[in-house]
Amino acid sequence: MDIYLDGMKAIAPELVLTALALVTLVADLLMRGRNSRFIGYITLAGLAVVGMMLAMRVGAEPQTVFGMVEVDSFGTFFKLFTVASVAVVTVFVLSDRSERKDGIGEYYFLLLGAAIGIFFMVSTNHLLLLMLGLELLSLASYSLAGFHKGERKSAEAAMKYVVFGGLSAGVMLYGISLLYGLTGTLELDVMATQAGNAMPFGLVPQLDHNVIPVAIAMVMVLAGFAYKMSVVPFHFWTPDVYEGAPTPVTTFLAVASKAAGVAALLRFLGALFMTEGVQPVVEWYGDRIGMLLAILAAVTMTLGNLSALRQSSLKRMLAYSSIAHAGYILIGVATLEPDGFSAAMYYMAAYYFMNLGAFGVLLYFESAVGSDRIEDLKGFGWKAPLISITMVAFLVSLTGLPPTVGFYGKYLLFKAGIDHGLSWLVFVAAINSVVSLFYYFSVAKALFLSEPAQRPALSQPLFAALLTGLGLLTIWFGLMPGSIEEFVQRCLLL
Amino acid sequence: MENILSLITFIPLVGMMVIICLPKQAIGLIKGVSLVATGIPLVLATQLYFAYDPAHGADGSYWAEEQFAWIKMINANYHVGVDGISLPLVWLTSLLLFLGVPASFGIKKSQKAYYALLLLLEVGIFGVFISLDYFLFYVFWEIMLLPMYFLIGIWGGPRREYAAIKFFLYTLAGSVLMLIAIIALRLDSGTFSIPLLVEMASNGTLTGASLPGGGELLGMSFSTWAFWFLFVGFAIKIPVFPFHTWLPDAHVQAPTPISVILAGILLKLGGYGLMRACFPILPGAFVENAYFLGILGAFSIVYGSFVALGQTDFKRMVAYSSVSHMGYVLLGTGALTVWGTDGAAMQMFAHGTSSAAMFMVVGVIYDRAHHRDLNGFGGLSQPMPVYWGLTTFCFFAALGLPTMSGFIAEALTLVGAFQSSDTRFQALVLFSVIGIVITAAFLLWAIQRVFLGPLNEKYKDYPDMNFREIFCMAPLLFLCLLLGVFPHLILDKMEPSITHLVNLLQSAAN
Amino acid sequence: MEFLHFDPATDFKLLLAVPLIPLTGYLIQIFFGRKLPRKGDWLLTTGMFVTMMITLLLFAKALYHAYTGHGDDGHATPFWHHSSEAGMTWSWLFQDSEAPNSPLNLTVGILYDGLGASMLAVVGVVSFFVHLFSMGYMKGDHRYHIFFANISLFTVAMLGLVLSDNILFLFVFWEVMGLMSYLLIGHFSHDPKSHRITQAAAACKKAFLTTRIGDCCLFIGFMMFYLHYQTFSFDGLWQATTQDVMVNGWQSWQTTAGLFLFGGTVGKSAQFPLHIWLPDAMEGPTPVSAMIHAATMVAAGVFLLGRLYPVLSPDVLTVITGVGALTAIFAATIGMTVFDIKGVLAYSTISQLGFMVAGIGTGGLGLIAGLFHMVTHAFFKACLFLSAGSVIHGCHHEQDMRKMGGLRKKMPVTFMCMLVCTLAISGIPLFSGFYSKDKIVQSTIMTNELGGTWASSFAGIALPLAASITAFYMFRLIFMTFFGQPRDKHVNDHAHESPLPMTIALTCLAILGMFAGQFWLSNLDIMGSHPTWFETLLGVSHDYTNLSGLYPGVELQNTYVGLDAAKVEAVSHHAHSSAVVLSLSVASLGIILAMLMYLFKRLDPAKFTETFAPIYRTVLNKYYIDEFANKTVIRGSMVLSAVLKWFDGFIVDGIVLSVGRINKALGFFAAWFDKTFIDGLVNLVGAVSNGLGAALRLLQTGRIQQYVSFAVGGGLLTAAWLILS
Amino acid sequence: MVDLQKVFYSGLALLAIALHGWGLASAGPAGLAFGGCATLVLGGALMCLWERSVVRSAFSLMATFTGCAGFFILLGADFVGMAQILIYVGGILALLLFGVMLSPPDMAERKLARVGGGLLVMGLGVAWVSAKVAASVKWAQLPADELPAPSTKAEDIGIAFIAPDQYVVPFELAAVLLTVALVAAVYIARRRISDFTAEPDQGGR
Amino acid sequence: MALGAYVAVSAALFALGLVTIAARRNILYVLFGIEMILNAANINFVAFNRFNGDGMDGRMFAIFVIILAAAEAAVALAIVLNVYHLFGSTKPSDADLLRE
Repeated sequence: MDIYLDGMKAIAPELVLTALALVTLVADLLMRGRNSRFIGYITLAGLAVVGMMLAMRVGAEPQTVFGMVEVDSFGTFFKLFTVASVAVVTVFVLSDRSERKDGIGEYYFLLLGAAIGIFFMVSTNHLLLLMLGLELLSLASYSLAGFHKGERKSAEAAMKYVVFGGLSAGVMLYGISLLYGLTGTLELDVMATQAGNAMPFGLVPQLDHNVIPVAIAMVMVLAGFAYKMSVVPFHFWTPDVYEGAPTPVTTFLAVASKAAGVAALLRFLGALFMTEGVQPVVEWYGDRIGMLLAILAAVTMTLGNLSALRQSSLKRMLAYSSIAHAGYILIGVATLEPDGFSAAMYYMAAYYFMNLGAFGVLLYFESAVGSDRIEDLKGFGWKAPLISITMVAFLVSLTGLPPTVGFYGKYLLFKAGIDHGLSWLVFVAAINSVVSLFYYFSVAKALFLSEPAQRPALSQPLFAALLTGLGLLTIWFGLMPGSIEEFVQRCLLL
Repeated sequence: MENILSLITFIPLVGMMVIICLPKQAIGLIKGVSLVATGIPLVLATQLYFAYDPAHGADGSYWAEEQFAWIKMINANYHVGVDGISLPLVWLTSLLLFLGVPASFGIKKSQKAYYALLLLLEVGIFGVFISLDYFLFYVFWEIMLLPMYFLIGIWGGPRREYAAIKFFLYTLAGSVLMLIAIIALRLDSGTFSIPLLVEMASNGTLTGASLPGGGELLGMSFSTWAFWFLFVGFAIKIPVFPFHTWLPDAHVQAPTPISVILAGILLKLGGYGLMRACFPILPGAFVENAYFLGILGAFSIVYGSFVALGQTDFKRMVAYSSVSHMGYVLLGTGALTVWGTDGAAMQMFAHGTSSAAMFMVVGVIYDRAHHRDLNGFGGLSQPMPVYWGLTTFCFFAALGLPTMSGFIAEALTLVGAFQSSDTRFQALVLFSVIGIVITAAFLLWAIQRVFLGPLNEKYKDYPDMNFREIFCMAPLLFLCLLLGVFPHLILDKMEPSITHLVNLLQSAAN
Repeated sequence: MEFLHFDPATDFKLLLAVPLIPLTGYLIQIFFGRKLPRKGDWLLTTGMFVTMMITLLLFAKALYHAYTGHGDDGHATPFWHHSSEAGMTWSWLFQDSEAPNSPLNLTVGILYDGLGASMLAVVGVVSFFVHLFSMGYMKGDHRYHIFFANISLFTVAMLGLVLSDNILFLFVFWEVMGLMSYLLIGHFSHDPKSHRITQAAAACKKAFLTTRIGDCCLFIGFMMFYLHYQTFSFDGLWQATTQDVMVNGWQSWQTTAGLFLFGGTVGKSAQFPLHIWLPDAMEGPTPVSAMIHAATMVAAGVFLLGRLYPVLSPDVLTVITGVGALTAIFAATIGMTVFDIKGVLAYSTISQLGFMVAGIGTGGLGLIAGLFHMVTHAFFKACLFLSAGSVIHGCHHEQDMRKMGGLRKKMPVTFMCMLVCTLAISGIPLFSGFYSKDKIVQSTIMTNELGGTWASSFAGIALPLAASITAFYMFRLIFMTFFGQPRDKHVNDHAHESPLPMTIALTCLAILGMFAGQFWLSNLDIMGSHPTWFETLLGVSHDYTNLSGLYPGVELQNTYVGLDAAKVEAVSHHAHSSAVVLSLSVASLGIILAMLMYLFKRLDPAKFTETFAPIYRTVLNKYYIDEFANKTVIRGSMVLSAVLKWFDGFIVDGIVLSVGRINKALGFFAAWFDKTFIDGLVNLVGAVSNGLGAALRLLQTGRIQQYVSFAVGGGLLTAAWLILS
Repeated sequence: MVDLQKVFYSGLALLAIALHGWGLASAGPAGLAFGGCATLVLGGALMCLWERSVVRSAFSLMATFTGCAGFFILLGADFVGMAQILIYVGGILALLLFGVMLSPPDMAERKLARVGGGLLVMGLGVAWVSAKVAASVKWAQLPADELPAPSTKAEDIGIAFIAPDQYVVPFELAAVLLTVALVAAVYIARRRISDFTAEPDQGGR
Repeated sequence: MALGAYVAVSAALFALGLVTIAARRNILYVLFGIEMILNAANINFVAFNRFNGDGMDGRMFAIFVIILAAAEAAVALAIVLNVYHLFGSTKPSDADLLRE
């Protein structure tokens, strides 16, 4: 039985999270929706516990439990940020005045369920567990997107999400089955290194003889990740779903869910192409995949930025911007080198801060102004200066200007790109950041460059403090990025 | 004063914090804090200026250096210092920002935010001038944009939103290219330190060899594309034809004090950047393209002056005159002679004073008439004799009249360019001379249209300049004259550093 | 006479004081002038008097040296002093540069020689009298103190120019003078009561711009010399050039550079075709005209030629002669047709400047004569202008000669002074102008005999003709103004003699105009066959091949090269007699003609104008040069600027506007082309990205099944790329 | 006008014959079973695609599922086959039918051009890729003589579910997943008056 | 029967699933199509598992996929019902509030 106990100790955060999810559900049932905020506080407390458990695990020796769960710092990195973002989303839910009171237990339960999915998804080399985690995340996300079930937009968003997600999952599953058929295993590290015997097992012999089937399978699997990250051409759902979903859910989708996709992709590619002792042919194939990702990155960021240019809804604009950011992140991924990966992870961390912040401000505007149209924000900066200035900080960071964390992230990505022969992609990304300035600053323009608005600001101290905190962190980590980067470096030991 | 440069740079930041904490209504206090927060750097910078021993620059070393590790992971340091090239500009910055505060007293809209942003802007500008670490340089370079965007965008003229975003987009477009080049340089050399990079460049070890594929991009060799990326980044700021079109809009729409700072300092950042962080780091590519830069410079001189001649908007005219004047910077440095480069550096300072004063001139009349149509004035010398006198002084300073600093700068530049070992520069000088004449033409024509001739009855009762306006303008004009008569006050400080720079570049040419 | 020895230690300090006194005066005046009693005119005039006395003292020293000074070997040592003798030089650009003497640096000092001494004295004297005259003439002007300040600063610039020992510093003062002329010509442009308010405003701009074209040429010229010889100082340039020429002969770049240098003179000294500013400059107050446009500033161009003579190649000298002669004759013809009293004087100034320039162009004797004419002309032309000012003042600012007449009785002093100076300018013996102008004519004859060029041949005809015309129109002026019956009763009734300061100034200048040429009373050398004081001062008596008094230690390579000194002297004697005869006859011819036409009315000028109507009209319109310049240069610049403005706004700034247009034409995106995106990179980004954005919008249809199809299609493409690559 | 319905079903019959023939030809009588299952799978799918009525489509899908189960059993995975029948045919299909009942019949919804075009494109694509792939592909497979006999014991699967180094985590995770799905489905499908009256539809958030 | 035959059928089923999703105008057909794709994957898993002699990975995967399909069908159907209630239609093209 020790083996179970050790394993459970290793996956204690996941277990606590599961328990927490159930607690919220039961608590809601018991309270019959009377004191919905209380459940939020329970959630926050539980998340704090999970976060602390995770934090203590940073830097610990990596281990594999239950045959397929990799408990390592890489996973811990993403889990920590997932916990943090779920906590922030919880605060959003608590502050969202439009949030209905009943069903709040389900709300938190689904959020936490999605987090559980992410937890397993980011910490496994086994395609089955990866798939299950991804599906758990997806299912929870579908229902969260449609959580405002009385609203047409919300319902439509959920429908689109489920259709697109179901298809992507199916395709990915089919790709996995092909990979399984080609290599004879579901474990990525085995797949990458197993070779030598006369039988066509593992990736190496297949790459020697059967490049085309491998390519088909590879593209199908990558499509699954691309859909989660909303990379072109699997991004179509993103703007519609982001717009239709409740804003806290959008935040979750844009931040945690996308990060999970990135994490899974990094692990997938890392295990396949970057583990010790891979054969040259695998490395060669990794370069091809890298090139593919680079092209997708270029297309993604360009498309995201250009589409964002013409949005009148702040929420939809942020949706497109998150597509563009997926493109930026892919620069680091496409290098298929540790420093590229660490750059991508750093950017992911930066992305947490600035997007959580930006969506939070969006939520604030929605409740204060009653609309997410940019032109309705005109002059609002003079009414709510603190929040608006914070928003400018997020926008600056999203554009990638110093002294913010977004700049440093972009710097690392560019550096990795240039260092590994992707200068052209970096050039494209640079031009794209210029384009992005235009639409990001259309928000700043609306906020400050117009005459003061008539609407009074809302006062939400907790929320404002949270956002300001995020804003300060955005700037602080831009000035002193060393700590996060060190953290990233420590966590990258796959 | 161990940390004098840091003090100069960050005292305005402290001022900004204080202002943010003050209540919105305490306008007097806010103005006072702004004056103090800009005044202290001015005093410190003056002290630094006189304490500076120019011989220091002869071997390319820096004065008042401070250095400590900042981001260890990427080996970016907080490394600051000044030499003969940057010190005068630091001082000019502190002066113009200090004068910018009283010049802003006329602004009545959201004053708290205004002064806070003004101080933040000062931090950014100082930072760029003193940074010796490329990463730090870039960070400050970008920090500057943000307050500028809001200062133009909030307090500007009718088309301010357009002008602000245009300014921002142009500069950002340049600076992202710069960023790529900086990263490539860092990857190739392993350091962000500008002095180290310069040293490596002069040893010929900065060739992009350690980059994948030898650092080629779009079919260009590493040093070529890195040079052009950096150059475009700086040239947009200067601004050089054809990257100049943001400038008239930004100038025209910005409020007077911001135009003053924009013309007086921000344009200098481009020229300074080229001298500090582009040419010496990629001397080979610079030498290859020096003649082309000279052409750009000369063309800007003539082109800017002709376009200015055609303007009817007073401020637009002054803005285009900046295009013309800043062309000398490129022409002078491109010539690769000590005099030419001296002239270019001096021109940055001289133009910093004269163009700032010119924008103040425009501001004075705009405050009264609320329009800037050159053809709408006339005979203003009668109600406003002091204004007329100062304007004439200022315009003659701008058109490079001897005994004014502009003359020294232009003469040095042209003689320097004429001496260039590349004899094609002689033709450029001859061409640029057209610009001198046309500059005189549009300035005098402006004087004629605004001040001379029959008095337009509408303007009969305009008050002459008040003390505040004179206070803001007089120091600049005095500087023009002082440096025109005693140019050694500034040339002595600059010359060793510049000789060192030119020697570096020339050794690359051979 | 010990005090007349030149003592470098003290005298250079005195020389330094010469510009500094008026400069101090200027500074006091500009800041406090309005509050001083009498608006500070006395202060500046006194200062100017002191300055004049110093210049005269120093001039006396120079003259004393010239007449008595001999070296140990008995030969005359040239009067040539540089302030470095007294250790007085200043580093200008750099002071603690590592190598203060490196070509990078510019060391400034005072050069004081015969030419400088005479010019300094001229400036000092004329300037003082102009100050004095202005006290009366400008009384009541509402910018009286500013006027005095400006004219004082102008004097500073001119004095500084004369004292400069290097071309760059000369250029500095040269430009400052341009500025001051701008301010002084435009003096009335802000006088609300003046009817010349508009013209003055245009005239000052025109003057500055036109001369600035010349200035730029000058700048290029000395830059070319600097490029080759690494020096700006005059003696450095002389030495370097002559030595270079001795070894390599004249090179084409020297000719080019010389022509550029001459461009400076053309602008400043109003030579064809840049003379157009000078007649317009008469919009300034009359003392200014006297000072700037007669005596000093326009002389600066001639002075420059004197300073730079050794570096001018023979080809340049030919051009100089040609241009000078052309200007002389051409301006003279216009002078015949002008009715504005100041206008006549303005064209006569241009014409006389042409004489000087042409004289210098012929070299040797001509150089001396040209410079000498510059000195004499300064006095009598200043007097003429001031007299004209007195007339205008007396007639209440009436300038049209047709409305004057018979003023002889009303303004006797003015009349006498003006008559003396008219005789001088017409070249009548006993009056200064004769001695200098005669020598210019002599020089042209001499040069032609010694093997002249096309230019000297042209000058040989043009100059006497111009002299004749000069006499004609100057007497026309006298007769129309002072003789005959008053044509306009109103003007005549109110005419009166000018106040005392003005008449004193007039009288003194007239006396100088009489005697400045030759002290003929002392030796009865009425025909000027002996060396004049000026020649003695420059150390040139009869041997014109040796100009070492002017350029010590320099072997001129452009004057009488390879000619025997004795032969030159012989030819000069011969030429002298011809010149005297010629001058006298042409002058009398002109005067007689004027008498016949305007005094005795035997000939009707109207008949001439009718007979030669087309020519007359052309001349009356100043040969349409202004119109030509207006149509070509100015209009051209304006058109170019308009084109470039358009170019800037629509092409450079809107490269993508066109992209936008094309796209619009394609109908690809119509609605989004909104006003915000009008130009520039914003356009580029805006248009292109909007176009793409619009295209992308087509994909985002909101229909999930289409999304799925697109995604599948995209996936297939991706797979295809991966397979095929 | 040809009766399309008849053409389709004739084609289907032809496909059935072809599949059976293929099975018979390549594996003898055992191949017939394969042929039958393949017919069910593909025929059901084609019918599902073809039929105008959602109900008929849903029922034809049952054939596909059953055919799959047959495949599983043929491949020696009895347990999976049974699970397929139980969960898919019994559960999922019932669920789908439940949905079908709720939606109105829309006979005009099928566009022949789209269906035919889609089939054509996909068919050609699959044929092309299969041709390319089939020629060269080597799946990870052991030679027939080395293949172990398939384990048909359900016990093995039960052990695999809870063995510490096998599938215990996915098993538990699947439980969580089902809970989440259940909660989500119940929440969204549950109707309360308040859900539709409390807030008028004002756009998404 | 050889492995290739199973894979061929699975590929065909996969393709039919895609066509079903794209070609039919009813949301339920999308769900049908997804189920077909999942079944195609399952056929692959079991078939490969049978022929590579490598334990029971494939079969286990197939079981989990069946569970997954059930869960997904439940959630999807709930969402479809919701859409039907709000839009009165099961055609995805009728729900296009969110676009561009």
